[in-house]
Amino acid sequence: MMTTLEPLPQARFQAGDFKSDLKPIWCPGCGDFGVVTAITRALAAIGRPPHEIAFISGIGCSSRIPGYTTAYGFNTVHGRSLPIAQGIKLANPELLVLVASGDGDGFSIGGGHVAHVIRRNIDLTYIVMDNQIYGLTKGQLSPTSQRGRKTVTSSFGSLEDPVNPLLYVLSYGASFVAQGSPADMAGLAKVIEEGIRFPGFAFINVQSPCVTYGEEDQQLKAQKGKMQSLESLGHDPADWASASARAREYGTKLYTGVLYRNPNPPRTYGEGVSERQQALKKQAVPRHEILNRFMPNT
Amino acid sequence: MMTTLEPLPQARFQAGDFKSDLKPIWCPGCGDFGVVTAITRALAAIGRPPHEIAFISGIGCSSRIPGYTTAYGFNTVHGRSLPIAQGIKLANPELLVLVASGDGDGFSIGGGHVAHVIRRNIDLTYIVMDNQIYGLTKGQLSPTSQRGRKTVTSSFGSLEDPVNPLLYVLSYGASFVAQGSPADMAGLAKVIEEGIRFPGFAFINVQSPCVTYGEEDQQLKAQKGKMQSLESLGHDPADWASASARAREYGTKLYTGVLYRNPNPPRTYGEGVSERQQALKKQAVPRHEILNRFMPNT
Amino acid sequence: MSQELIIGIAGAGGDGVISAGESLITAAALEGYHGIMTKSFGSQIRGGEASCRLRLATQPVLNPNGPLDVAVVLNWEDFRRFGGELPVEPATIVIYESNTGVSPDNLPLEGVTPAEVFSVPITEMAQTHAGTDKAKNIVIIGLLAGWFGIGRASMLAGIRKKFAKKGASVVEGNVRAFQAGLEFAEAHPLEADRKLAAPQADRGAKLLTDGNDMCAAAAIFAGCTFFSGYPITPSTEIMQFLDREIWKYGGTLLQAEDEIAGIGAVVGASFAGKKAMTATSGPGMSLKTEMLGLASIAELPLVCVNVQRGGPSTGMPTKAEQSDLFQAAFSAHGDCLRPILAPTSVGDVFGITVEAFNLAEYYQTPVIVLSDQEIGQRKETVDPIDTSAFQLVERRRPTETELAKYTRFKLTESGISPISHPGMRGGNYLAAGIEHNEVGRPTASGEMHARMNDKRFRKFDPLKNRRDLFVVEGDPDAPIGLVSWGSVAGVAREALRLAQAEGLHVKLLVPKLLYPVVEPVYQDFFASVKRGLFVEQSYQAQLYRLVRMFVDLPPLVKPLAKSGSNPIQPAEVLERLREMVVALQGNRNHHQTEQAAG
Amino acid sequence: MSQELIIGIAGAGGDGVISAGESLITAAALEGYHGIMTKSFGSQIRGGEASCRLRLATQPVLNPNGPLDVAVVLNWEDFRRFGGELPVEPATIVIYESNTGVSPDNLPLEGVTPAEVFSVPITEMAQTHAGTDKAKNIVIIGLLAGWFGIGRASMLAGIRKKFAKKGASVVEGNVRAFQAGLEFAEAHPLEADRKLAAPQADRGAKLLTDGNDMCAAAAIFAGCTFFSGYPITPSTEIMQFLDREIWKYGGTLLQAEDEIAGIGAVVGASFAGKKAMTATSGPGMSLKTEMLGLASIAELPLVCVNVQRGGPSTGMPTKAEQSDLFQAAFSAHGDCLRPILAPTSVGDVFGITVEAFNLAEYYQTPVIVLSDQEIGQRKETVDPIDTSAFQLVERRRPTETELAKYTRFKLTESGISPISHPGMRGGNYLAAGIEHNEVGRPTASGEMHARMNDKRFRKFDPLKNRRDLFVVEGDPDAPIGLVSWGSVAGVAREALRLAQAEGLHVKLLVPKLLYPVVEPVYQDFFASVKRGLFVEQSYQAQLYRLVRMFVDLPPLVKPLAKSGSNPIQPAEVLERLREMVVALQGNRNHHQTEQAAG
Ligand SMILES: Cc1ncc(C[n+]2csc(CCOP(=O)(O)OP(=O)(O)O)c2C)c(N)n1
Ligand SMILES: Cc1ncc(C[n+]2csc(CCOP(=O)(O)OP(=O)(O)O)c2C)c(N)n1
Ligand code: SF4
Ligand code: SF4
Ligand SMILES: [Mg+2]
Ligand SMILES: [Mg+2]
Repeated sequence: MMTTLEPLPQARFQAGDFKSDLKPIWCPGCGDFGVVTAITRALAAIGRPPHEIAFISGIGCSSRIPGYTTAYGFNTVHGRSLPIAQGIKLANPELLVLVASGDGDGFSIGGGHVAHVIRRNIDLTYIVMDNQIYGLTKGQLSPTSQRGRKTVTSSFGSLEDPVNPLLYVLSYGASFVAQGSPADMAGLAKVIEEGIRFPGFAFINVQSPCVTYGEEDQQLKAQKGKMQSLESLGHDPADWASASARAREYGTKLYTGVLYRNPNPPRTYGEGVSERQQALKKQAVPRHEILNRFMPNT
Repeated sequence: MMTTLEPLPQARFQAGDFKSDLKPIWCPGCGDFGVVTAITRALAAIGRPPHEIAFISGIGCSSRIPGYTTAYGFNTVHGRSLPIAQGIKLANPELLVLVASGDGDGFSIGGGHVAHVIRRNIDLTYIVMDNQIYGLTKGQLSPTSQRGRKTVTSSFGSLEDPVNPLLYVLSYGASFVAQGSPADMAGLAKVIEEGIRFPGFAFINVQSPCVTYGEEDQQLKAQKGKMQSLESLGHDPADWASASARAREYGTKLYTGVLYRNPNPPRTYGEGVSERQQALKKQAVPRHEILNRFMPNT
Repeated sequence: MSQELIIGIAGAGGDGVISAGESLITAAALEGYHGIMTKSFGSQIRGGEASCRLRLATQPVLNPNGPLDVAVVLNWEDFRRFGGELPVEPATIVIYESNTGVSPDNLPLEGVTPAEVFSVPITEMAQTHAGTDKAKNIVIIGLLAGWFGIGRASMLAGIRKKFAKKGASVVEGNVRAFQAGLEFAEAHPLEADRKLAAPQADRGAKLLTDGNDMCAAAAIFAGCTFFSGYPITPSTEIMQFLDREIWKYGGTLLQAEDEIAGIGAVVGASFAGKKAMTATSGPGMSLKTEMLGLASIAELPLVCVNVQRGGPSTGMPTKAEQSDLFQAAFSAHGDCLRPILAPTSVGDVFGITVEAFNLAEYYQTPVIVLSDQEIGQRKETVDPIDTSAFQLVERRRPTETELAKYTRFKLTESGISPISHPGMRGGNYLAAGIEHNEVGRPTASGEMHARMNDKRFRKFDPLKNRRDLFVVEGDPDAPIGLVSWGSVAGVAREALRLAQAEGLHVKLLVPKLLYPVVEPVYQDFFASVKRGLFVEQSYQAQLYRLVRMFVDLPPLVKPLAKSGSNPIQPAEVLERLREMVVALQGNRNHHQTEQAAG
Repeated sequence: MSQELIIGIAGAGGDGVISAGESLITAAALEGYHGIMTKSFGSQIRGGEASCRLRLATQPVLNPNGPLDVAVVLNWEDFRRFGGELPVEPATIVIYESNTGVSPDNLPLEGVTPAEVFSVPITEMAQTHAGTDKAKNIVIIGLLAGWFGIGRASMLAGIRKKFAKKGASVVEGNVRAFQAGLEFAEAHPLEADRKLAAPQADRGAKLLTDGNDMCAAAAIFAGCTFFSGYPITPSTEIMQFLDREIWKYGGTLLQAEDEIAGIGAVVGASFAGKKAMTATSGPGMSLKTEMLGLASIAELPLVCVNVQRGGPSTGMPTKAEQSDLFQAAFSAHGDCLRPILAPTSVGDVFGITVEAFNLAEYYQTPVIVLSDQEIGQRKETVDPIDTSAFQLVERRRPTETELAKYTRFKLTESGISPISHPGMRGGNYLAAGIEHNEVGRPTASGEMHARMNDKRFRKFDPLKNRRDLFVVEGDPDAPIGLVSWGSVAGVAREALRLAQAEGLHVKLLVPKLLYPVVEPVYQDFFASVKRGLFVEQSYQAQLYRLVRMFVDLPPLVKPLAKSGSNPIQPAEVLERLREMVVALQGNRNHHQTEQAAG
């Protein structure tokens, strides 16, 4: 079981090294094209070879992304990318583990897992392509669709408030929270790179338009007009309260950049594990003697 | 299918009218005894007869509560009380629907449902008995157990931060959020009553000690020393930001009373439904003519 | 004149292929033809290849498959992508877009020379007459109306109606495009007359819909007032239809956060006394497992529709398969039984769905309806249904006397107990997933558990008499028997017809109630049978195995089973039937020889 | 002298009943006796009634049940709550706490007069000698040591060790209490000598543990380095044991937020190249369904243990049942096959768990281990296991050459393909729940789907040769055959011994590999069989039905199946065997008569 985990000597990567030759089957103009580009750029900057990267997703248009990269990919089942990714990271902490999801995959069916990977602070980079719609299944209501929105499953308008991904993850205690859009490719690649470099769980919400079922004001062009860079606003990413106040504007404002970066992030689960493994190693009896545990004891 | 949903004429109830003759099998001294008492008191004050109340729970020591009342009870499966309760409320909006859960039932396995009933603003009263432990299964780590806590499944200490139920539900947009403890019976009965009267989803976190697997500082006696009534602190329940700041102190401070009450709660899902039903009623073809929909149309 | 016409049309996503097919089948339905139309797409959401196939006939159409009488090719690359789904044979007439630049005597069709070939400047005609590429589909229906005589008048009326909102000039442009198609066809007559014969005179216009919409409509008819589910291909249209309709009937729909919550809300609505339904496909079924068990032990009625697709796991979401039968019967832990029904056609979906509600309410149980992608999404003509022939069943509610001392899980002789619901005074009880005694209180008594298990199984005994949920066709004494279910039953029926036409002595059993296995029906059916086949679209031959659990089948009854997305052809079944006949005759001769020698 | 002793002790939660039982079985194990101890509690978490039963013997103990030789009653109300679990018979010796105020000749035991009755002032003796009520259990073990001759020396040593930390005076008090018990027994000798005979000389001390701990230890032995699960009775102890141990081996444990996440993390760890396991019980299994399907199509090894309890739904969490077999085989949608193994005793759990890892890794598949509440939680003596006799299997990793052009799902002859994992250069591939081609890319080709289904089934063919996973006992030519599995197999084996002792001509088949059904084993076994019984603890006789799917059983082979928590007794099986013998003889006579007449 030979594994090569150190960066290859002198290896310098181009974004193209991370793009596979599988042709995307997204609709022409889909925002996800930009997201895969931004991810491959970020990976090139990071410099880890593709085989040391595990790229996990659920099911959805967005979840096709791993197949378009050269990393080890796992296109799992709908809503369960995080539990699986967490198993991978804990089983082999040396890997760089990326997770891709959609608004439905991540915050509807998969919503129950988010809080828990975050409070464990598993060192994953979690990229959600938020297009406010179910793309793959052809246009149903998504948890980030606005109240009142009409879709094929809300013919008379949605009766519920949308999920607020940014506010949720902040409340779960995420230490790195950012937002980007393929309308600003450089900025998107940069927050993804920062997220990967962040030692602990990193969340990146990407406003990735669905050109087929999305609404006009969610398309790249409209986004370009709306986007506000947090940096340019003088936002202090170390300030949780102000991050939370801005997060509450999700749906009305479109901030890009790093919303929150915890200056004192809690220990990751992985750190705890390896410390414990070290501390207890000496106590191990050989595996084949484990049954001695059951010798009755006077 | 005769249903009697109006309050019975002149009916005046005592707490005892809501207590069933099934003997609780909780450990002597368990906090949940106080919770069932507080609930029955609140129900007596509300004045709806038991048969108009549906009391739903999952699985856990706490989830045994419905069986100890005279309401229609449904002790469902672990973690799924909210989806089921929501089906009941939407199917018959006239019912008073209470939901009981534990910290594990509600925020571990059931955690994925909370955000969604809240953003739909389903008119339920959700009471979580938070004892920071898995009682029924005999003392495993719970999502509200403190980091470092040793239990039978965390022999060397928990490696993860706890869930923050108060902050989570605030971020989900809950319009009524309160906390209580059986150490303050009157206060607990009062917030439950307020929660029931609140027109929309109401969340009540109850610090209900587990005397068998709980820690010393979570017992009623310790709580009595720690409890701080929000009212006495001059807390303004209409102020989301201050509610959220206090919620962040969960685990270190023990506030009781109403933490947040939205002065402008969003419309409930049920309101949206009945408005829609009214508006569309006229368009209904008789059920037996529904197939005419499929007459091909030139 | 033909009694039947199979048309395949393929092109790129924007070519209007599907819309052409829909115009055709609508016209056919209006004129009283029978027909089935299936669609197929590439894996792209938009802009990939698209195709449809229509089978129109004067007699009921049992199965959408078969070689094409007509192939309409807008683009050769896209057409060829559909491979075996659009099979061109020597008898096929090929119509293709001239601008593909292919010469009629050098078509890119491996080794087949079609009967006739027409190169038609479809795009050019659309532009000339309607001023837009978008009218290509109109030109196509004009061509087909001209050559095959389907629905000229109704298609014209359809065009007028469809474009009315866009103004007179658009309408007229499209009418001209249609006429141009017609005239082209008239100017280039077919060598042999392949026009569809007139529809059977006694039948009027037919309904036209797909299995998913039919299922939703049946739910409305059955009195369903609560639906909750989560989108998943190929079942989502059921929720979409209900979202447009259910509110009108005082009902409620909830798009849940996942399949667990979806069926959870349905369990809740049922507890609250309402008829409730959810619908999903394989992966969703796998998530609903725990709730199905809860509904079984709490004895709560509900209908759960599974529009099957290829599995396991995410599998093949847009392809039909019959591989979720084992799961439908056995997914939940513990001993429990829930009835499983399967429709065999779009029309059948109506009765089966209504029956599912009836069984659910009567037996206080979840009922699974196993539809599949093909039935769910194919458009099919349906003879008008007399809804007054259907009875609706309500759950057994407690009487006033019973409420005086209410016993929710009373161990009655039938196993069916009175069921109250919140709001009913005196009916208060504790429902639970925990084993309980007669009044619903938790119990750890092994004896009570045994009695309750027994009750929960015994109550289904009357299902053993439901012969009406089985179709037997062919010669009752035949020594050769076919069994088939769901959409594939149509293939088996077609094979039966072909075999009968050849004078073969065969019969067919189509169970619509798949589980519990009704032993007597199979025993009777197999009494005369020496050889037979279970024809199914699953690797494991799931119905064959399921029936074996309860019925001793004759040793030479075997499965003819294939993984999904590999359509079983009637011809293939026929071939096997012929082999069996030969084998049987061989045996008989052999016997006779032996006897003669003995 | 006896070869066997069955002891039942019951009292209130704080009475030390369990701890008395544990001291006894520990002493017995140390001295080389065989034994099984089961515990039972009321539904309260604390303060309810508690009981234990011990069966100690010089020969292997196959089953914990049977009428009591000794009943120790601390409190009549609590004792009676256990009803049939602690059956007093005329041969039973009853020892009870004097302060219950009951007179020895008027015991509250309906209609039974026990062989001997001793009223013992247990509490008083504890107080007098140890100064505390808490020493009641020490008095009890003293009494039992005295009357039945079990482990005097080792019990004394145990007491000294247990109380060492509490100081000399506590130790001495307890030693005095033990002596007092001993002396009371010596002062009141039994009428008949019921002392346990000496253990078999050639056997030394035995291991002592329960099935859950054994399973966890076996996982460590097998090289498991990742566990994730969610607490659920009666399986949680597996996670609890691993939480104490796995880190020492560089492993990781994660208490997940639910069962889906638990198996999800395991799927992830397996993808990452590690041996990984999860454990749960019925409701948890129902939630793991979708992930099991994913692991099957992505061909990822993992072990999933189900410690079965009474179902359906929440059912009876603390009672054993064998009703999750159907689910284990068929819960996931689509066509897929995953092996199912079932241990028959605590000792057996070791080999079965190791085998589960081996099959998982070899066949790249999820493997289900079906344990049950009884095996999982009963304490049992186990003969020392020679771990060097076990081989450990690793998954088939790609060679350097294969990595040069890596084909993850290569359609090899065996169906087994090389599997890489992240970190392995050149092994990069896309795993998916979607149907895929050989390199792992999504496909919608029906042909590829058929080939992949075939590969995923075919690869298990070698399992058909695993006769070592079946135990056949008794006369190979017997016309009467029993089949049984899991914990109930012990009952069947005991019945077989009894039948053989009566000279009945019977045999027994115990499959430990339940699925896939290994047809040849059953065919061989049933070749000589005219009548037979499947002995199982489920309402539906799930193994019987499962086997029928694949094997033509002789018509007179039937199930003897009961819902959980209704223990099947060896005597009952024996009775049925006798009936079958009579029926067969009747038949034979009948035949002979006929022939004579013919
Ligand atoms: C268990 C399960 N339920 C439902 C589905 C169907 N499904 C696939 S993707 C999807 C949602 C897609 O929306 P989103 O996650 O927002 O991704 P997008 O396609 O918009 O990128 C659904 C409902 C499934 N595959 N599995
Ligand atoms: C699907 C499923 N998983 C696990 C369990 C086992 N289980 C029952 S209650 C419980 C947790 C109890 O903890 P909590 O919800 O905090 O309630 P408490 O007993 O502390 O009141 C667990 C894990 C179950 N019954 N069903
Ligand atoms: S449907 Fe929307 S999200 Fe999916 S590929 Fe097309 S544009 Fe992208
Ligand atoms: S275990 Fe804890 S929560 Fe459960 S009944 Fe006992 S004290 Fe209460
Ligand atoms: Mg989306
Ligand atoms: Mg708890």
